[in-house]
Formats: sequence, structure tokens, C-alpha cells
Amino acid sequence: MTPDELTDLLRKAMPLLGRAADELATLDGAAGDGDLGITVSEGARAVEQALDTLPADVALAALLRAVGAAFARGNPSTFAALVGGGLLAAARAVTDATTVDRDAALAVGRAVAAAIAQRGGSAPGDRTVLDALIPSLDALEQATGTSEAALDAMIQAAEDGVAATRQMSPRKGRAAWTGDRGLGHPDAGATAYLRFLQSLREVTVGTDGRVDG
Amino acid sequence: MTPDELTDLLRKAMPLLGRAADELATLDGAAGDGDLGITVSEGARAVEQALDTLPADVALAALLRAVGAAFARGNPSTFAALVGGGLLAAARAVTDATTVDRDAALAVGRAVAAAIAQRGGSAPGDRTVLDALIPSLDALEQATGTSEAALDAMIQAAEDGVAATRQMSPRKGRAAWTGDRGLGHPDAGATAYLRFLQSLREVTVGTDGRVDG
Amino acid sequence: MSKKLINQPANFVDEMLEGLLAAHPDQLAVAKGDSRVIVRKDAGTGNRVGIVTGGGSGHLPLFVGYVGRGLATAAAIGNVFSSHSSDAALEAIRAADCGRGVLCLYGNYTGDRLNFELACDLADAEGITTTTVLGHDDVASAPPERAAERRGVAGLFFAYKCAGAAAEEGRDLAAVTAVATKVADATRTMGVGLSPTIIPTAGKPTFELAEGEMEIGIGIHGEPGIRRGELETADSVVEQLFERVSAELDLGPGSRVAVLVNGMGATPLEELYVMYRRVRQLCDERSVVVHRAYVGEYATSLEMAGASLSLLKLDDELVSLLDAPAASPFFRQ
Amino acid sequence: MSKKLINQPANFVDEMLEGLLAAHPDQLAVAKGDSRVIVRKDAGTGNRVGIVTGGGSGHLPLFVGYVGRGLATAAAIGNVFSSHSSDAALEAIRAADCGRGVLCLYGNYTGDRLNFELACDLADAEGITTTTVLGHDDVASAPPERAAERRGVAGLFFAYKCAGAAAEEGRDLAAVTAVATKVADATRTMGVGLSPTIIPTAGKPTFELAEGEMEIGIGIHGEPGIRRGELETADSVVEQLFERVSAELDLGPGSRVAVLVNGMGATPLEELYVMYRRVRQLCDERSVVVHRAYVGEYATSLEMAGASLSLLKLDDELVSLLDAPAASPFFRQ
Ligand SMILES: Nc1ncnc2c1ncn2[C@@H]1O[C@H](COP(=O)(O)OP(=O)(O)O)[C@@H](O)[C@H]1O
Ligand SMILES: Nc1ncnc2c1ncn2[C@@H]1O[C@H](COP(=O)(O)OP(=O)(O)O)[C@@H](O)[C@H]1O
Ligand SMILES: [Mg+2]
Ligand SMILES: [Mg+2]
Ligand SMILES: [Mg+2]
Ligand SMILES: [Mg+2]
Repeated sequence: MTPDELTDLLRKAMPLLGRAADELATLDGAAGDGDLGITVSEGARAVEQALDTLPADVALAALLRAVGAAFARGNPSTFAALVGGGLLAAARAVTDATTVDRDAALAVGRAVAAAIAQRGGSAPGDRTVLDALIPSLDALEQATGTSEAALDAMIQAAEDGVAATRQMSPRKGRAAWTGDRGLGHPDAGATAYLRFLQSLREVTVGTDGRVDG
Repeated sequence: MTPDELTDLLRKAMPLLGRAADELATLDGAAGDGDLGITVSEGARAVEQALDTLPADVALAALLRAVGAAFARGNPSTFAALVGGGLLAAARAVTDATTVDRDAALAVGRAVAAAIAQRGGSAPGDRTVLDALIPSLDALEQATGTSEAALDAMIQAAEDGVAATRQMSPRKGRAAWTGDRGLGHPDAGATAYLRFLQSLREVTVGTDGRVDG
Repeated sequence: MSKKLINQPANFVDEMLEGLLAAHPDQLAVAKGDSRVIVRKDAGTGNRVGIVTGGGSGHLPLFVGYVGRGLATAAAIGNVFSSHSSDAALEAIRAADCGRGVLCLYGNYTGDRLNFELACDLADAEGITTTTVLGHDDVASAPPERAAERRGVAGLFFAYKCAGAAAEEGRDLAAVTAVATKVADATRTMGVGLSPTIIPTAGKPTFELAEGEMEIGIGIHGEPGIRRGELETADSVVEQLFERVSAELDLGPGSRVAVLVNGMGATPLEELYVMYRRVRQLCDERSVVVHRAYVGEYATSLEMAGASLSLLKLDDELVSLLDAPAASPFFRQ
Repeated sequence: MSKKLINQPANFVDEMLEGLLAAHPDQLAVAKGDSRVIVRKDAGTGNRVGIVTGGGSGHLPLFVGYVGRGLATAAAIGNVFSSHSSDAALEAIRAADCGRGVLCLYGNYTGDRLNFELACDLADAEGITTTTVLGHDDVASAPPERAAERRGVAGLFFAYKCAGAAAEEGRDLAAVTAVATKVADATRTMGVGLSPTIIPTAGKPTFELAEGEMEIGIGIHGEPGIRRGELETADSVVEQLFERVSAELDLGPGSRVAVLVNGMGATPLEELYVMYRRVRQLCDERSVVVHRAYVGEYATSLEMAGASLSLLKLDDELVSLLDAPAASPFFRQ
């Protein structure tokens, strides 16, 4: 896949993400302040706009820079800053990539995860987006076969990761100390990442969700 | 009936008035601010306390003064000021009465009504307590037979008067000008007076409400 | 059920006053003769005309919040949405008098009037001269030809501010009264309610408003307004309020006004600024000059959601009185 | 459904700012480079250390309400309950700097921190020295041994007040920063929520609270508290809040404190005074001296019903800084 093809996929996937806004607002409201729905829908809208301004034959790094900056600015917030900042960090990590193959995708994902963990001061198990992101990258690393199959494996791993956050204490154990209003719900940021992967699959393989490989 | 006997009746009737507080709050809330329930229940409580401090062989004027001042102070408000002030005016009108017969009762009632109309700048038909009070005094004036029968006639007239307020525009025609939230409900102050008469009857003739004359 | 942070409902007003006095002992005091009378710390001194106000509780900062320097001298405090007693009004008048007389400045409600009138009669018998000016700014409460019957609402703030400044300057009773009258006659207000209030001792709403409904012209105690309808945008609501409050003020290019966008209690300050934005646009379109804008909670109805818009048409005298400094625990300029 | 006086939800914050600037043109201005940055009219002049704050909208008077004389110099404005951008933070820092450096003083929320940290890095590259102090007064948000992780809530007001006074006096960046740190470390807050809030663009409550239920320790965005339970009396709620906020301050006879009883939005001012009454009794019982009491809306959560109690333990330095004059459209002393 070329960066231009990825741009095209993202342009189709972004509008689908808005559908998750209500769900994410509710999940974020259960444990936090409820603004994640807006962060994701506004972020997706900002990304879509940024994609439209990209020149043809764009480099992967430039694509990531544009997407990262747009997402960070869409609705500034923790999630926007971490994910947007993560994509900017990834752009620095893939400066010379010109195709988006599995290795490149993995490098981007790992760079994003590392940046989120570093800037957020968080680790797997802290009930964050990392608990879906990292398992999905592990799945990608082990995947063989078509890119559709790899994406499916990533989604499966992210789904499991999201489910696991239900049992995790939000914000590094705060629930153990305070009430348990957030407990039992999956983490909002992890869910947002899962919805992103699912949107990507939807535009990759058609709405029937079946994988053709 | 002596003033002491009236004192005794009132002492029994006052606690019953509190039962009307919710109804009166709702009626007053429909067209006004909803405080009439408190005015009546607090007023009744204040009257009860004032009665306890009266000496034996009290003069009617002194009884009215005590009751009027107490009601006015219970929960100061329009209704408290008008009714309390009306009773104080009545005390001035019956200075030399020593028994509470029909004539004395009528004199008190007329004095109260005149004072309310004068200080409130209101007339029959303005959707106020006067629309129950004045018809009930007319009924008293025409009543023959026992005092219980007279009281029953007063109640009947007050009931009709209260019902008639349903069709009257509150506060001198304000409903015609503004919305109609209060229209259809009976006037709160008129209803309060009716409930007072009914409480009086209840302690006069027993709780079965039958009149023994 | 009511969601209130209170103790025994019957003690609500007295506990509120206890807290108020404990919080502001440098500015406020209770009158000697009546625990329901709050006075400026320096009431009765300074050779100033006194200004007394009063009314029911549940409207903070109205009424007691305008007891302060350059504002009112004393306030008589009633139960929630009920008048103060005539005893309290009399005590407030006594406390406010330094020998130059007392202006009674309050909203046009029958109960408040009856109790103030009695108090003024008694004060007169004691040799204290009083005058009375009633706030009657609520345009929704009676048509223009019966303007004197209208209720007083948030616009009373302007009367305190200007009459208080006149008293602080040392003007005499007639002059202070004239200022209050001028302001009362040049002020118009209309409100919109989005949710009901709950009197603590009653414990349930005094009226109902359906989800998504608003009531235009609602009174400060929840008295019925002019029209109920589906909730509209802030801009549309402001346009309707502005139309009504400006209609009788004969505003034209160059007219100067003071604006008050007042929150009824539960409505966030952010929304009041969204409203003021539109008010200002409407003034600008008409070349009406906003000399001063007040945005915030100036006269509330407990936890009612909603807001009101007041306009005061200014002349040179009112401009300088409005600009004068003032200070109470609730208002400082 | 939400009962809000707004227009397009997406325009809420920008329209609010437009109203704010229209209402207070004498005191506030927008920064040249970013419409989401509000500055003191005289920002960048006067040879004072700058103080920059910021965060999500929906908390007025927090944050922009504390931009004023003797308070903060500039504020970066985010969407409702969302962080400001790093661009806005950088612009605020630039606008606030007169060459003596800028203190970034805001609440401890990850999003706000991330955006401020980036802005400080960029400011540094431009030669502007910055320091950072985070409000972390909410005792309900982490146990004492993790106090640095706590969220910042209403107690931030004390930090603005004291650091702002120090900057106004002309102290240097290190000294102003030391004051802010001292205040942040000596302030404790806990709140109680009685009803949820509604983010305009979401249009429905972020959480539910049953009839007659309260949540002790709730966050300023509705973050979960320590305990849900049946609504209790004001006195009982105050006792629980006081116990928690005073526990870590080592208060004894003669200790001096400043008290803030803060309304979350919908709770009437009357109820806040009922609460303060009990706070004062508890202080008196312990011979703790209340040097100043602030009662009102200082940090809200849109239309949430509820309140918080903050205590600041004072020393001589903080007493004199707290007593210094200050003036913004929302706070004047
Ligand atoms: N320190 C952190 N490290 C990694 N991810 C985090 C961190 N804090 C929050 N997140 C993720 O961001 C999501 C919340 O984002 P957002 O709503 O923007 O936060 P807030 O409203 O608290 O600023 C969480 O569900 C979590 O997945
Ligand atoms: N001007 C008036 N003249 C006679 N009765 C009046 C007048 N105004 C009010 N009332 C009576 O008082 C009742 C309301 O009393 P109250 O609740 O104390 O008034 P408010 O709350 O408006 O002060 C009305 O239902 C009416 O019967
Ligand atoms: Mg959030
Ligand atoms: Mg009433
Ligand atoms: Mg409020
Ligand atoms: Mg409010």
C-alpha cells in the first residue's frame, strides 16, 4: 500500500468514527468527564480536512504529521494530545518509509504506543488506550497472510484488550481508592481505538465485514 | 357561646388546618408563588400558641386581637397581613361584645371583609378570599335555626364561592393578559377560608360531619 | 423530591442568616431589635439618608445582598417567597435612620407592601420620615397601561445602585427618592424560566415545566408568564425579551442603557454570556450605547433554571450614579 | 434532554467568549494570535511576572474569571470539559510575558498538562522562562501518599489570589512560583454532587444520580467520588467534608485558615451560607481562626447541583497576600 492509498482509506474511515461518539461519551462519563465522544468525532473531522490538503505522492512521515497535528487540534484533550503527539513521534520514526507494509505499520504503532506511555506516564494494565493498542500490535507482529487477515487479528486482539479493561482500575488504581462508578465499563480510550480499527476494516473489506483472504 | 368557648373551638380547629397545607401550596403555586400552604399552617400554629396565653373570661375584642396578631406574624405574607389585619380591624369593631352570637359573628366577618377589601384594593370577583368570605357572610345573615345549621349554610356558600373563582381571572385580570396557568384552579386564599370553616365544623359537630340540628 | 443541601426546612432562613453574618462580620450586622433585619455595619451613622429594602428569601443576592456601601442600609428578611413581617420592616427603618429620613425601596408585591405600609405608619408615629418607591420592572406582569401594578424583579438592582450612590453623596430624602423613582420608571425586565423552584418547607416544585419546555415572562417566584412553548435558541429567546423590554423605553440611536443579564439560579454563567452577546448585537444594530453591562446572578429564584434581561435607560445623572463605587459582600464596583 | 439557553452547541464556547469580551472591554481582551486566549487589558506591560492559567470551559468563573488585577494575566480556553490547545497555551504565555518570566498555574489534569508542557517547551525555545505549579487540592481524587496525583478544583482560587498578589507586588518569578507552590500545598478541597451536568455538544448527562442521592467527593467534571448515598443534611455533609479537608492540614488552636464554600452551579447561594454556618461552628469548636471566608460560585460544573469546601492554611505571608486587593469581572476585593 502507498501512503496515498492509506490516505484514501483514512478519508473513508474517518466519517464512520463519528458513529461512536455517543458510546464514547457515555463510557468516558462513567469514569471521567464525558468529553471523549467529542474528541473523537471532532478529531476525525479535523483529520478528514487535513487529508484533503495533502499533495499527491505524499511521504508516510508527512501523512502522519498532518494526521497527528489535526487530531491533536480537533478537540484538545488528554486523548487528543496523547494520540496526536504519538503520531507526530511516529512521523519522526518513519522518516524514510515510502510504502506502508507490515513493518512500517508496526513501526508506526510501536512509536505511537511508546510516546503515549512516555508522555502519559502509563503502562499496560493502567486501563488506557494502551491496553488495546499494544495487544493489537503484538497480533500484527505475529500475523501472516493478507493484510486483511492481519487487520482482523489486530481487531480481535484489541477487542480482547478492551474487554480486559473492564476489570482494570481506572487511572492507576483510583477506583480502588474512590468509588467504583467506572468499574465494569470498558475504558473509553481503548474502545475508541477499537472503533478506529473497525472503521478501517469496514472501508477495506466492505460493510459485510467478511475478510476475503 | 362565650369568647372562652370560641377559644376552645379554635384551639381544636387550628391543628386540623395544617392538613390543607399541601393543597393550598399547590393552588397558590399554580397562579402565584406557592407559599400559602406555609402561611396557613404556620399561621394556625401561631394562633394555637396565642390562644394558650389568653386569660380566662377573655373579651371577644382581646381574643380577636391575639388571633389577628398571631396569624399576621406566623408566616408574614399577603394573606397573613390581610387576614391578620382584618381580624385586628374586627377587634376594634366589637369592643363591647361579651358573647359570640350570630350578630357578633356577622359583625366580625363584615369587619374582616371590609378591611381586606380596603387594604387589598380588591372587590368581589377579583378572585380572592373575598369571593368565599362575602357569600358565606350573606348566608350567615340569612340563616335561621341552630348555629350548626348556620355554619353549614356558610360552608355551602363558601364552597360555591370557591367554585366560582375557578372561572375568575387571577389578580384583577392578569390571566387575560398573561398565560392561563392559574385558570381552572380555584383561588388558594378562598379555599383556605373554606378549609377553616370546615375545620370549625369538624370540631363543632364531630368528625362524621353530620349536623345535629 | 427536592435536592437541597439544607437542615430542617423550617430553619433554612435563620441558618442562612447565621452563615451570612459569620462570613461577613466586617460588613454586615443584625439589628438590635430583630434577628430578621440585616444592616450595614455603619447603619445609623454618617448623616446619610437611609435606604431600607426587604422581601422574601430565596432570591440572593436580592435583597440582603444589596445592603452595603453605596447601596441599601438595611433589609428586612422574610421566609422563602413570603414577605418579611411589619415588625422587621419597622426595625429596619429604625436602624437605617440617622435623622434624615428613610427611603423604603422594594418590589411591588402585595404582602411586602402591606407590611411596609404598616411599618411606615408606625415609624411616622415615632417621628421618622419615610418615603416609598416600588420596583415594578417586570413587563410580563401587566400591560403598559397598568405599569404601576407590575411586579418588581431583577431591575431593582439598578434602583439600589443609583439611589444608594445618591444617598452616599449626602443628598436629602426627596432627592434620593427622586432618583429611585426615576430609575424604577426607566427600568424594564423580562425573564424566561426553564425549570421550577422548590420551596424548602414545601419540598416539591411549585409548578411543572415539561422536558424541553420554557416559559417566557415567568415571575421571580414562578408566577405564570406570557407564553409556554418549546425551548428555543438563546438568540431567539433574547430577541423576544429584548423586544419586550425595549419597547416602552423609546430607545433610538445614541440612547444610553445599562444592561443586566441575570441568572435565575441554575443556569450557568456561560449561558448568560451567550445571551449577552446577542443583547449587545441588538443594541449595536440600533446604535444604542451600552454604558455598562452586568452579567451574573443578581436576583435568583432558588434553583430555577432561566434568566432575565433588564434594561435601564440612562441620562447624565444616572450615568454618574451608576458609575459610583459600591460594596457589599455580593456586589462590588 | 438538556435545558440550556444556547445556540449551536458547537459554538457555545466562542459565543460565550464573544459575550465576555463585549461585556468587559475595559478589563479583558483577546490575545492577538489566538481567539481562545483571554488576557488582562494591560497584559505584557508593567514589568510584572506573568501568570497564565487555562483549562476546559464550563467552570466559570474558573479559569478566565481569574484574569485580572492581582490575579492571573492570561487564560487559555478549551472546549467544555476539554483542555485548551497547546497553541493557545503558548499564545497565553507570550502575551503574559514582560520579560520577567511566566508562571503556569492550572489544575492537575493530564490533558491540560500535556498541552501546557508542550507550550512551555516552545516558549523556552523563544527565550521565555516558565515555571509550573499545579493545583492538586481535591482530596477525594487520590490518597495522601499520592497527593501529587490529585486533581485541581476550586482551591485553585487561593493560588491565583496569593500568587497574583505577589506578582502585583513585583516579586520575581522564583518568588511568585514559591508562593503558588506554598498555597497549592496548603489547600485541600472536597465536593459533593447532587445532580449531573450536561456537556452542550453531548446533550445528555454524563452520569446519573438517582432522586434523593448524593455523591461525596465528586470531581469538578463529574468524576466519580468516594461514596454515593442518600442525601444527608447540610450539617452532616459539611462535617464529612470538613473532616477530610482538614485532616491533612494539621489544624490546631490558633491555626488560621481561609475558607471557600463553593457552589457547583445550580445550588442556591442560600444553601452555601447554611453550609458555611456549620463550617464556622466546626472551626470555632477547634479554636481555628477563620481569617477570611469566601462563599459563592468560584468554580462550577455547568448546571451541576452541589458544593465544595476548601480550606487554605495560612501563615503571615499568605495572610497579607490574601488580603491584598484584586479585581476581575468576577472577583473583586
Ligand atoms: N496517562 C494516560 N496514559 C495513556 N492513556 C491515557 C492516559 N490518561 C487517559 N488516557 C486515555 O485517554 C482516555 C480519556 O481521554 P480524555 O477523555 O481525553 O481524557 P480527559 O477528559 O481526562 O482529559 C482514557 O479512556 C484513556 O484511554
Ligand atoms: N389584593 C388582595 N385582596 C384580597 N385578597 C388577596 C389579595 N391578594 C391576594 N389575596 C388573597 O391571598 C391569596 C394569596 O396569598 P399569599 O400566598 O400570601 O400571597 P403572595 O404569596 O402573593 O404574597 C390569594 O389566593 C387571594 O385569596
Ligand atoms: Mg474525558
Ligand atoms: Mg403566595
Ligand atoms: Mg446558582
Ligand atoms: Mg449558577
